[in-house]
Amino acid sequence: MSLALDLALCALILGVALATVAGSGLFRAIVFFIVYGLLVAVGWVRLGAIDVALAEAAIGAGLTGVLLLAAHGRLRRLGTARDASHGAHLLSALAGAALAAALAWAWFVLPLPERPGPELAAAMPRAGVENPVTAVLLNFRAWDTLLESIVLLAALIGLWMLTRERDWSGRLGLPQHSRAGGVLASFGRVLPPVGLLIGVWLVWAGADRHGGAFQGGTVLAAVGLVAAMAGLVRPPRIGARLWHVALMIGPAVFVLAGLAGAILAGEFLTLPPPIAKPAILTIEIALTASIAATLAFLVLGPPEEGRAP
Amino acid sequence: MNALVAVLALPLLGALAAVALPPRAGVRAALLATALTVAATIWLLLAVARRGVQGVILGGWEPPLGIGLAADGLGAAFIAMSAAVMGGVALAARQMMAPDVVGARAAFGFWPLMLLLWAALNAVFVSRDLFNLYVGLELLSLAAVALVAIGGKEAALAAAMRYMIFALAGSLLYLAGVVLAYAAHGTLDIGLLAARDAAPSDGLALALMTAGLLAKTAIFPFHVWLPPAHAGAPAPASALLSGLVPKASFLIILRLWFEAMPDRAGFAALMLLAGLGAGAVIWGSLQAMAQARLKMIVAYSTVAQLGYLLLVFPIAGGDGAAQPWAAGAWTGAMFQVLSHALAKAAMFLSAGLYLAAVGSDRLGDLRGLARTMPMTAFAFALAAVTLMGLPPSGGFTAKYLMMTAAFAAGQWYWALVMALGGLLAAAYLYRPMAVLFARESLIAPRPVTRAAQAVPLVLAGASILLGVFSAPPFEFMQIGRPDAAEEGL
Amino acid sequence: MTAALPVLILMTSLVPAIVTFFLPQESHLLRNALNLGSAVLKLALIVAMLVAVAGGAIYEAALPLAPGLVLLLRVDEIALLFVSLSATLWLLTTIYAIAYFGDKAELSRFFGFFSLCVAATTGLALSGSLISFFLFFEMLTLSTWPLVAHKQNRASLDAARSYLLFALPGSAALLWAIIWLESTTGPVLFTDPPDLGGIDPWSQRAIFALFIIGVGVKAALVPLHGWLPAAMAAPAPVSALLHAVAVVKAGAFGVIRVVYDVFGAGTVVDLGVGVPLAALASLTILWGSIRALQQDEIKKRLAFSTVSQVSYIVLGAALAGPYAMIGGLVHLVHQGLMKITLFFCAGIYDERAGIKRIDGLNGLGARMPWTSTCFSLGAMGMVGLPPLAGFVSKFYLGLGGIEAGAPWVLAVLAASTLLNAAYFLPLLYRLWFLPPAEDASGDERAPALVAPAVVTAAGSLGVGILAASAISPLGWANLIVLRGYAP
Amino acid sequence: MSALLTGSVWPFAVLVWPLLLGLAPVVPAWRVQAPWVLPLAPLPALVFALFGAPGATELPHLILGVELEAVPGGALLLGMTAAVWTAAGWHAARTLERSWRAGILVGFWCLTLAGNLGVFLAADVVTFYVAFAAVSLAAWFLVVHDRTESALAAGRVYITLAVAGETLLLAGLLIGAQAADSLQIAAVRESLGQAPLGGLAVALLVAGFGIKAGLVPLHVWLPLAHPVAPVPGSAVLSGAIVKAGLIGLLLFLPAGTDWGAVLMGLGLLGAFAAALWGLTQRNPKAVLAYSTVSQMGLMLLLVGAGVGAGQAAAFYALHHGMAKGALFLLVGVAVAASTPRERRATLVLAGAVALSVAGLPLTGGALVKAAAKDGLAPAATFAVTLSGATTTLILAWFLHRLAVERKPTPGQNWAALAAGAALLALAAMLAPWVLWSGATDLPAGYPLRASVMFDAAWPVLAGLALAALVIRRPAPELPPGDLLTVSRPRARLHAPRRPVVVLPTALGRKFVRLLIRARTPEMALRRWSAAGGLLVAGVLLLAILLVDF
Amino acid sequence: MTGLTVFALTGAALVGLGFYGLLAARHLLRRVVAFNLIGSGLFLFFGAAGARGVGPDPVPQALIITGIVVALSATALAVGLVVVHARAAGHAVLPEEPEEPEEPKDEGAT
Repeated sequence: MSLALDLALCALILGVALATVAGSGLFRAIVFFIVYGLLVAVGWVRLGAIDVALAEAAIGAGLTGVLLLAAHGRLRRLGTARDASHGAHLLSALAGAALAAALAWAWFVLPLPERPGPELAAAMPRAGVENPVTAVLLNFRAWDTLLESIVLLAALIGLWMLTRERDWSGRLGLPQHSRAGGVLASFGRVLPPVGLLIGVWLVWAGADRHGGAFQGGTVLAAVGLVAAMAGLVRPPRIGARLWHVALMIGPAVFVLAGLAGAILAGEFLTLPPPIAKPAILTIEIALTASIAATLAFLVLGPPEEGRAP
Repeated sequence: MNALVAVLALPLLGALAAVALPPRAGVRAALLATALTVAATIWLLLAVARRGVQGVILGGWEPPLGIGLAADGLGAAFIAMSAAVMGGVALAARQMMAPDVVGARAAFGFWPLMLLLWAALNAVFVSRDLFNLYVGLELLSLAAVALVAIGGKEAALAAAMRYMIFALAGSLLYLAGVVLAYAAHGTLDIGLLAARDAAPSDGLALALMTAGLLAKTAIFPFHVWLPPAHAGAPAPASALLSGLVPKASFLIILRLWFEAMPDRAGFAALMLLAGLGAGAVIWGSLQAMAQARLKMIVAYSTVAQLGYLLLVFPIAGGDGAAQPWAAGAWTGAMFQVLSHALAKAAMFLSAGLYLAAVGSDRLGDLRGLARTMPMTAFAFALAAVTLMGLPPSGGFTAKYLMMTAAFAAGQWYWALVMALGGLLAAAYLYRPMAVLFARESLIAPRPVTRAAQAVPLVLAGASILLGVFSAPPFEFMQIGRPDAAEEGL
Repeated sequence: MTAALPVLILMTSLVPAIVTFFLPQESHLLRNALNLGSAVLKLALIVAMLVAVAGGAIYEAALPLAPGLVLLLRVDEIALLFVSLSATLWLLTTIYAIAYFGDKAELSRFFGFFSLCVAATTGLALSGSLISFFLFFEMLTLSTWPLVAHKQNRASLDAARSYLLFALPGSAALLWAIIWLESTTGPVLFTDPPDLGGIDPWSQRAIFALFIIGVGVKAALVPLHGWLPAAMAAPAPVSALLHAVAVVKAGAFGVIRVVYDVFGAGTVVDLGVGVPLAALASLTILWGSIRALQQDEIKKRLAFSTVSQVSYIVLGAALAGPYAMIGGLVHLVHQGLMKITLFFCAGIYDERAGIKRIDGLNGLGARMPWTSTCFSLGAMGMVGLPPLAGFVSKFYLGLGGIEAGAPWVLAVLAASTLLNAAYFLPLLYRLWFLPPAEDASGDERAPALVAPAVVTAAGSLGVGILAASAISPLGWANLIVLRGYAP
Repeated sequence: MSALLTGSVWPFAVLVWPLLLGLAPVVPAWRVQAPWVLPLAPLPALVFALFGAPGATELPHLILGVELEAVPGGALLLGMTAAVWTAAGWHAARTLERSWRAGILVGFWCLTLAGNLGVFLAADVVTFYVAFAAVSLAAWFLVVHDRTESALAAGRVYITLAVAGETLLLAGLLIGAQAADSLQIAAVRESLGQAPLGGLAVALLVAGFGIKAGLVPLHVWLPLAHPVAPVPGSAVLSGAIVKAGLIGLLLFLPAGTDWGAVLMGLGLLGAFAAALWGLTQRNPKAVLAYSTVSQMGLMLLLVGAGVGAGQAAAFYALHHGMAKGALFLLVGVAVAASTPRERRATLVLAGAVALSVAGLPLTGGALVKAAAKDGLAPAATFAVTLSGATTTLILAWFLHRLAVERKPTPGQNWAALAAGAALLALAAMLAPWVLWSGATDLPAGYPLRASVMFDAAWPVLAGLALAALVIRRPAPELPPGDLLTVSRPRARLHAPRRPVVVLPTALGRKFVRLLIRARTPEMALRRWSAAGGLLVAGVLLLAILLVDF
Repeated sequence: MTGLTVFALTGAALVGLGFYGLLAARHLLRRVVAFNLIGSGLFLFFGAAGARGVGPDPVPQALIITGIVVALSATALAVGLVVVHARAAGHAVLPEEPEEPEEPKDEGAT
């Protein structure tokens, strides 16, 4: 039964993916991609990876989809949305098929390795959190996560570097034309408090059950975006210092905590077991704030106030 | 507290400060972070030289659960290379990337991106964890792409876009290999991987990772993104991109083939890699000859110079690792990395100064500039000496060591490629030199301060000194080397 | 002291080179004082060393680079021969150059590279290992380029390009040879000829050929000589330096090192590569002379003459016998003295009378007697008229040729003498016998230009007349051969 | 460190003295009056030749180690040379135009002189060669001194042959020195007989010395150069300098060489042919030049005849040098003669010397000829005897031309010039008498024997008869230089000019085109679909190579 | 065939599909989409591999979450680049891959 379900799900996933890749029309491809993301999230649930499912749904499908849609919108505004014809199909297909076949072959020859299971079991009590995924993310492999948060920041700075010189002092994203009192506006008035709650809960819960800074941050970012679209808040300018602090506070706290660990406990990024939990929480909160701001700004895009000449 | 941590954390904190602080203070913070990181690098070098490999078990969690970092002689040397280039670039960028020169946007973005790039480089240079390397590489790639896009012109944007595609594809291939490696071995640590029994999928994993990294290293024929990207970026950024960035992915290839999976390295595959390297040397040089812009010439020269690095594989890799000549070949390649970084940074900064002086880097517009900017011309010439592999430069030491080893290994044809490469380098670098030395100048150059001219000169001089005093770095890079043969040839 | 002195000698050129680069163009006095002072100091140090080495002292200084790469300065007799030549001529050329350039532009650059060039030559002379030799060989290549290009006009830049076009592939060949050799034998020290047993004879021949190509470019062996005449676009002091002190000499010196210290004369004979090299040298001698005949410009003619003359040294080395060796070694010095005289004079004719072409020389002997006398002495020495310097070399080369069982060398020498006479005597004829042109002008009221020429001319006479004395170049060459160069 | 000089200092002083005097013109104040040193320059040599003690001198530090020693034949020639140069120097000092050119001439005169003396004193090969080169090449300046068109042309021929001669000599000497492993002339001569390349060396030496000595057919420079040189220059050229070639052959020709026969044959040819060809000349100096070629032919014949004849050749040369020097000087004296009496006196003096050269009994010439004939083969003896006729003929023709050609240049002190020439002439007449016993083994009264006198007398009478005929019906006039006029080499030194090719530009352009074409695949590679495909292909290729299936 | 194999093979197929898209598409936004497909395919494969054996391994999950965030960062920058490049160039394809074949435009050559 479950195999059949899995087969069906995977068939669906593949079908939608095929539609995304090979289907005509850029907009349709993007929509298919969002659907695809949600299906994959379901797949993650089937694989028992709830944290990943949350991340995939929020980030892989949600935020990525929004990014793509927004880009499509801007391209259309520029008059360059026309989808280019496909290139060398046969060779590309051959290349893709060969890669897929290679990976498939690898699956069947993969040995079942010795895993860090025992080490994990031994370490969990000192990790400060109950959720092993969070423990890995924020403690055992905190360095990855720290770098990852920096990657986000780097992407944002990179995105800002794409601003036209004359737009530099403008507000982030496209100029807003939402009508006060419209559906979006009222939706936008309701959603933020709810979203805020969900987001905070995700961060809090991430320590013991599923969720975490990234998932929570994504929700908070979504809240901010909706509020901005509803005209409730105006996107900030690039030069707004406070927001800059918000962008860097998470990684900064993370690094400083790591350094404190190095001084106190001897190794960089060490969280001594007694204070591990509060430390992780502090880091998570700061990180969530930064992630939320960063993600929101990523979606908003660089300022585009001025009209193209 | 550990010097290794300092070289990782300081640039990160500097970048964050540069983001958070107002523009002027941000630049000051960035410069302070640069200075501190340089100091930390020296600290690290001393520590490695005195006490051997410097390791950090992050968070106290041993691999396979946690991530281990280790600065062996090689990693520390690469970190030192970054510090030298970054230091020089930071000094040059104070003027070149000032708001009144490049605008507020680029002036804001450059500093955090530079420091992030630095942090990413250092992270990659010391990481012993394949996935952590992936994250580091991504940080590196995004910062690098952003630095290309800072240029803002259409060509620069197209170049950045192209770079992005190659970088993403490379990352995915690398990631695929990492996935296979973990799936087969349950660990990501390089040292542990080497200790585990081989799995059938290892070959594919290594192939995926290597191919991805080759694309990121801009090895022929995957080099096409590099010249327009490096030529399109502002000069200080080009210096970083050309001098340092490809070295990170190359180092990972090296770690994979020499440390993580040395048993996988069959001779045919090693020869294939070297073949690509030879192709890069020749093709890159020929393309460099056909360019009309200084920065394009210098950028194609990077393509050619990176090719030398791959020649080390069949000489010192696989079964060759145990041979007496391996240390020489391997260290020779590392010398090539280091001296190329210094020389290439000097060249791009020189090009930047010329660009600032006459507003163009077309060869025809550079006529006679050796007269008005002799220090810069001299720096360019010194850097050219290194790239040509002429003594007593670091480039020469590199070539000498590698060629000797190639002969000893009976692979004289790679030595031929190296010799030919030196001549081709002379051929493509001659044109800019001759133009600079011409008597007449067409465009009256804007004045450039001596202090600005001194930076590339110091970098180029360092690339020469690397050859003159090559014994200490040679010894240094043997620290922690697997199969380190005590004596070279 | 034994380690410091060679380094010190090297530094006497290297330090002024670097300092000069940073001197402003206007500080003539400081620059001249620096250059002259260091040249004098260097000469003094070398004289001190000469005395000590004649007494059997050995100076050695090593700087280990990477494994296999040892920068070794070791002073042996042959090194001293070359280094004293270059130091002496450097001093004279510096005096000449200061007078020649006056207050023209870009002098700091010029003198910087000039000193660098001499530093390279010094290092090359003092090199005790193959790799050090290569190191300085390349340093020489590079520091010469800006000198050739100094005028920065089309012709100079073309000449400089042509120079690199020849020199760099030559360097590649040399490096190739060195590495091929050393990958089997390990680092080659000149004191200790490598054991070539591990290399098969054909590879040895190939290595030898690569060596000869490598150093042959600098020595302007036909067909690798094309750059030298083109390099005449450079200012006269540079030509003097190129032809007499540094570049071609470095090539010829390299041939000597390769034949005697890398392979050993015996091996060269056994491999059967000596005779082909001698034949190549002979071809060069003749071809250079024939081409010289066809030139109408004084400096071009002198340049081709150098092509021809330097191969005497190569010939001496190639014949691999004691007499030939003496001839080759002594010609290293003699050719330098004579050729630098000629170039000094050619420069004076150009600078003081605006004369570049041969037909402008008519009757100049009366107006510029000192210059013309020096020129004549140099030219006659080149022809090999006794007792001038060229004769002594030729005499020993001839003896060496017969001794080595190659009497055809005599024919080459004879033909070369005739050709030399054919291209030099018409110049003297014009200088002294033909009436001056109507609008002739020019004088030699420039003692700093003329004095170096007089000194070198006297030198080329003196080394011939006093050849048999122990302190002469010939005496020194004899000493070299006696102390172990004889196969 | 060995001594700077061992043995007598005299031979060295003999050589250095003229060199020092030759530097006089360097001092501007002395330049104009510098010719006055000329008669002084050979004096030490003269003294040394007359009174010098035999013995070797060594200067080990000079050149390649200088050894000086006057060999017996050399001593005769040394004295003769010194005498000729003294007389010519005297003449030159009185006649040379005072100009900067005179300064140059003085310098090279002295250099030539030193070389000329050196060839007779040298005991080692190198010193000999140095001296020979000096005398050969410095004499160039004597030839071209007047800077006239014909002087320059003659100078060109002269220097060409001189340099060629030097070259040949060097090659020959090198072979000898190498074979002997010594620089001693005696040793070299010894070894030339046995050395593997000895035959070649001798050939080279014969050619090299032959050029100087006027050996037919290498004599062509001689009749060109002598007429154009200033009178004292011609005197030393003909009287002394050509003897350098002679001494060379005497010193180096090994015993029993086959080249002796060749020398005899060519000498004989020269002796007669040159004398007859001289009749086609009008310039008295040209006539004398041909006479020199003829006389040198006789001497070469003696050299070629070998044993014992060497000394005879030197003896002969002693007389001929001084006599011929005197004759040339008398040409100058004749020009200076301003009254008929002076002219007559000049002609008488010239006639006397000419008869001596022709070998009229009781003259010095008769003595040396008699000595020469001793020991010669009968045919050769007859040839020598017969040559007296041709010599008489050509010298009579010379006297005729001297009498006919009148280009008096007043202002010269005829008496002073004539005295110099006369002294030299007197020396030529008397020296053979004085030296007879030392130079030959023949008894003291031998020249006075009737048969000897007859043999000497009849050719002179026959020659005079012939001369009477010739003067009445002169031979057609031909330019000097005989063989050269037949085939004058076209010396085109300047081939078509070609620029030095810096870079084969056509090739370069082709290469650039190729480079530009290479950009097309680069652009194709830049397409992601191509590069990405290659990347996947790379993965697969690497995987195939790396995976163990 | 277990469920894990299904997911792993699906992941492999997604990688293949994604690469096909990445190579075949000229429109830059499509390439970005294809890139995301490859990424999630790889993660699926990884997740399946990590779920083998006794109990799910949390390490791959953590890595995948990191990977997803990194992919998002890259996507954000790439999308931004696509837009500004299109704004500057007037089309959303790279200059060397025009829809109509034309002479390649190059910025280096004379």
